[in-house]
Amino acid sequence: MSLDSQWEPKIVGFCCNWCSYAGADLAGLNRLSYSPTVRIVRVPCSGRVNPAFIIRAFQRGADAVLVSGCHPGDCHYVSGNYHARRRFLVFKRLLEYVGFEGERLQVRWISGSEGAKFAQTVDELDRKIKALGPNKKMRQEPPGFSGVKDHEG
Amino acid sequence: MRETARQLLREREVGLVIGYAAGSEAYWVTPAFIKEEAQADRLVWNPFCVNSLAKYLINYHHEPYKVAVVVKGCDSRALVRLLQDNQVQREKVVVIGIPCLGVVDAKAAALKIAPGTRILGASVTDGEFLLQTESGTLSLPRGEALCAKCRYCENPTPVLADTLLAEEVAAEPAANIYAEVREVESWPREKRSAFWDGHFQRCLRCYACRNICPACTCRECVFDQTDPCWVAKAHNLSENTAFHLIRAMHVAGRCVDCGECERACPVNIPLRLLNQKVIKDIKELFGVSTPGSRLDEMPALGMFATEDPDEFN
Amino acid sequence: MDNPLKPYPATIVKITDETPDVKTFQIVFDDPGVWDHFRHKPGQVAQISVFGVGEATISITSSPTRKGLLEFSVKRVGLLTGALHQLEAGSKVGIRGPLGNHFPYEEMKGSDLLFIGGGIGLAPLRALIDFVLDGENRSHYGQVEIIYGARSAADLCFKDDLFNRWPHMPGTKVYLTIDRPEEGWNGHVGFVPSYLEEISPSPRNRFAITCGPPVMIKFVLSALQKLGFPDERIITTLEMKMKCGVGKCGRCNIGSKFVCVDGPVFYLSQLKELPPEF
Amino acid sequence: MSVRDFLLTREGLHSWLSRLARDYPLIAPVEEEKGVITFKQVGGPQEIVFDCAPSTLPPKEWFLPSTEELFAFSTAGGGITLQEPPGPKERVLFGLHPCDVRALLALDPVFGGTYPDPYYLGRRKATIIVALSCTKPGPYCFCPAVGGDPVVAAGADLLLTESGSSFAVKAMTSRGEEIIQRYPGHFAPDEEGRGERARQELAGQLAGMFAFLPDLRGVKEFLDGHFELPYWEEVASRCLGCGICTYTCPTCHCFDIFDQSWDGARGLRARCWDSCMFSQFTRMAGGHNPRPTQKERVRNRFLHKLKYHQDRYGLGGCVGCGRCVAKCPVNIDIRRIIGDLKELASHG
Repeated sequence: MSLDSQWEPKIVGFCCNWCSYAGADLAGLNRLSYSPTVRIVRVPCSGRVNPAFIIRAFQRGADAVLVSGCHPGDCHYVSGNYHARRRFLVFKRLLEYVGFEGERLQVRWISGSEGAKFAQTVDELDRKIKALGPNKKMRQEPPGFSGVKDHEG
Repeated sequence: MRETARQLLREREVGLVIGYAAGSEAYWVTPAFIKEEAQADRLVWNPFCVNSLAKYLINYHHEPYKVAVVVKGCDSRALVRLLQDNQVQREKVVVIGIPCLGVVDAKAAALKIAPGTRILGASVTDGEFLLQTESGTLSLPRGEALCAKCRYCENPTPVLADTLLAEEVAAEPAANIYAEVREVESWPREKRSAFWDGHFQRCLRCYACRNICPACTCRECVFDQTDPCWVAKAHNLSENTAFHLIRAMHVAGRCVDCGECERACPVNIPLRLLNQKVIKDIKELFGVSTPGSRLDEMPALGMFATEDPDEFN
Repeated sequence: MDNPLKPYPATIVKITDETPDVKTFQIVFDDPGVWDHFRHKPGQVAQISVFGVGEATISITSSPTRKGLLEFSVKRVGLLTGALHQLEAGSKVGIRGPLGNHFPYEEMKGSDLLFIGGGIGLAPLRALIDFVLDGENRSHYGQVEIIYGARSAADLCFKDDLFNRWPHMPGTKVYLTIDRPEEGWNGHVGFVPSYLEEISPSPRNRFAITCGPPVMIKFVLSALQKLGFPDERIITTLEMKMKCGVGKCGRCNIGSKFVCVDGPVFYLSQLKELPPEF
Repeated sequence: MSVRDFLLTREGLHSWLSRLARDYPLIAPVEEEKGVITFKQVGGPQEIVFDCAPSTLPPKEWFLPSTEELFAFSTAGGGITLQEPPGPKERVLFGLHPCDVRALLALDPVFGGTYPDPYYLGRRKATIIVALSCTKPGPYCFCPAVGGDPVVAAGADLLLTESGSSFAVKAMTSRGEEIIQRYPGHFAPDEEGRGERARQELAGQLAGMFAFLPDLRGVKEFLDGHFELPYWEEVASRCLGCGICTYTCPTCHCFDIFDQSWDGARGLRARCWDSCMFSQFTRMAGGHNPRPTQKERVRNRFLHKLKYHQDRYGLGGCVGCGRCVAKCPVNIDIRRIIGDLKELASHG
């Protein structure tokens, strides 16, 4: 399908303000090029990332979600990322259990000095998602005229 | 049980006893809220007492009096969770524990017991549930009639009780509790996806699973909020899936595996299979027990250990 | 209305700040032909749509004698009213209606009228006040008295009407009160029901029409009964959560009655027949 | 006078249903999941569950979908454009039991009346209803107690009644007659009144088969005079406040209206089922709630079934299908409620 050939992945990156967002910044400052398919949402902490955010991203057309925070032990709020670690170990398994490709949710610890790691993580994810193709699970179409259909199909 | 309830009410130790009363069919019971000694005769205990009554305690936390509640082993885990969350104050509840040999799945029983039948008495043996009815004794083979959640029981005896109404029942040696979860895990991704899609698309969003759940105690539920609106009111596969995933994560580490959500579901969505997946994973990952088994073990996702497994480097 | 759930496209032409949390929206239909079907009567309500957010039931505060426009005074309390407050003149909205019953203005002819309002509750009364004061209608009605109160002077709605217009109309009196004393306020201080008892209007040949917060309505109704007003001459208009506005969605029932189609205007004699679920 | 009674063999029924499924969207009860029977579009008779008594969910979904688009909107170009979805195609709904047909008759005045609802009425008009007499009542059925009859389906276009190895077919409307004429060769005229005899015989057999028929006499009159009853507190103390009873009820019609839009510029307005059992149902934006506790909500539901609907439309609000009885997780059983109210009434 012609649409498919034009398809570019959409990746939503939830980056913690204190480490990973700074890491992304550093990647930019160092003129490291990384895939433009990632859209970054700055969050105060990886611990702030509610599974509902990730679900909403998939519903609205994300092909992958990257959650990125400070390395364990380095959390600006002491333990936010430790909580996030437990939460996402469970949530990722749950997503796979109901039929998501596990690769579509990536969690990575990236510090403010790891610009290269940020660029590399995004590129790697972009490659994986290009191989997987668009996400269809839970995806919604924008409600509007195109959405009008007879209930009985 | 009736005598215990009478005594508690007579001596004014409690203002209310929450137990079971006979239901409108032989295989159903209905929660009973007994405030007067004379009403205690309405209480019953039989193999159809499947409902978990612990959550009703929340409705009475403003009352000046103590409340007594009848709990089975699985229900006692729910009570522990409510105590841990300070939803219920320990000094305001009297726990009437009933060691339990397993309860009957009403859906299975309904196929065997004619409507309108009255149960006069019941007993449980290793192999069957024996029911005395007006027209003789009826046997329900354990293999067919036992509730799915009782096929392996971690706590036949309540983990917490002020009075036990029977001899303690020893837990069976650990079996492969999560065999069904492992079965689903072993399927190819497409099959898992189709399986859950098939179930979730059927969801009516009646919220019975949430309302009956002892882990769901929020004053304002995220699913009732309109701003922000994390799950739209529309009933469709995407929103229904969002509902079930968010719910599974909200009760992760707090779900006590009482199976009430699955029992309440009017369209037979295997919700226990979803929640058990999370329980199995948190047990394996963080070495915790089934939530509610121990009063001193707080919910797994509310705490952490620096040495937790890490897959995110 | 071939589809009672489909709104008419309309445009906000003017927005007036009444109080810190009440704005009045002047709205006209995009298709002037709609006025041929949309003939409202004082006391009726309409559903205002903010597309993408939803709908809310709002009483029409302009009198049908003011042709070619509709006015709605809206207090910011929730999602939809919040969104409405964000809009500017020129914004597009939808209007569905007119819905519900109306004040019995025919039956009131020849009588004195006593209006008792609190806060945003003056909005539905205003449609009837202007209706009886406008043009030749005025000759059909006797004395018009308006008792109105709000939490503070700033919370009084329709200040222009209250201070500059209505008091100067023939046979019209306006009594204002605020809940607590404040600097610069020389008028009456106290709650509406007690002010009503102070003024003590005669029930003779007079209709009392009241609207306000539920607790105010409750005390006003009992004050009116104490003053000797018969139940058939005490009229109130009720607010309930509504969605469809046409008697189908099932949430605004009080007993067997739906506020959206059988109300919102009720005589006290009717309210007394209904269960106390409002 | 045209013949209105026909006979159809079992094979004839199957071949007719196959033809119907080719010519129309054919909607019939299917076992969607073990133990869950719902009305779905089918490809042929092999998918249909013929002896469900009654289905897990009522067929109301086909008239009042659980989520339904009312219109799409777009604010592109400065104005507002509203576009309504196309009306449904003509379709055949097969296998409704008489209680379900009666439930539609109870819904009709709600969606008709002064403000006719084009969505519901459009679906109603587009639907040919082929009802099926009950051959045995379900365990919680009590339609005779609320004025129903398991072999009478006024409101259907055709009524089929199983009789031995064949089916008696009664055309109840001209639309029913037309559909019979459209499939010549399937239906044999029933000139000897065999169908009528079959229905009477079945009615006689069924009469004694209902396990529990509550006695409604005097209950409405009692409720007319007694709004405030401590009894409702007892019922409410058990109630979970979920929507099972209302969502499985064939006559519950409450809905919510909401908008869906990602950018505010284009989107949908839709409605979806809502339930008077939910605490948010009547809660207003300012926080006031006229039915603040489960007691008021439970009372509202039962009064709606036993009084309000009758007051407003002159029709019973409960058709005795027993679905809420079957599914309530805490065994709040309307048959018992009626019995309890009856007893309260007799004690003054």
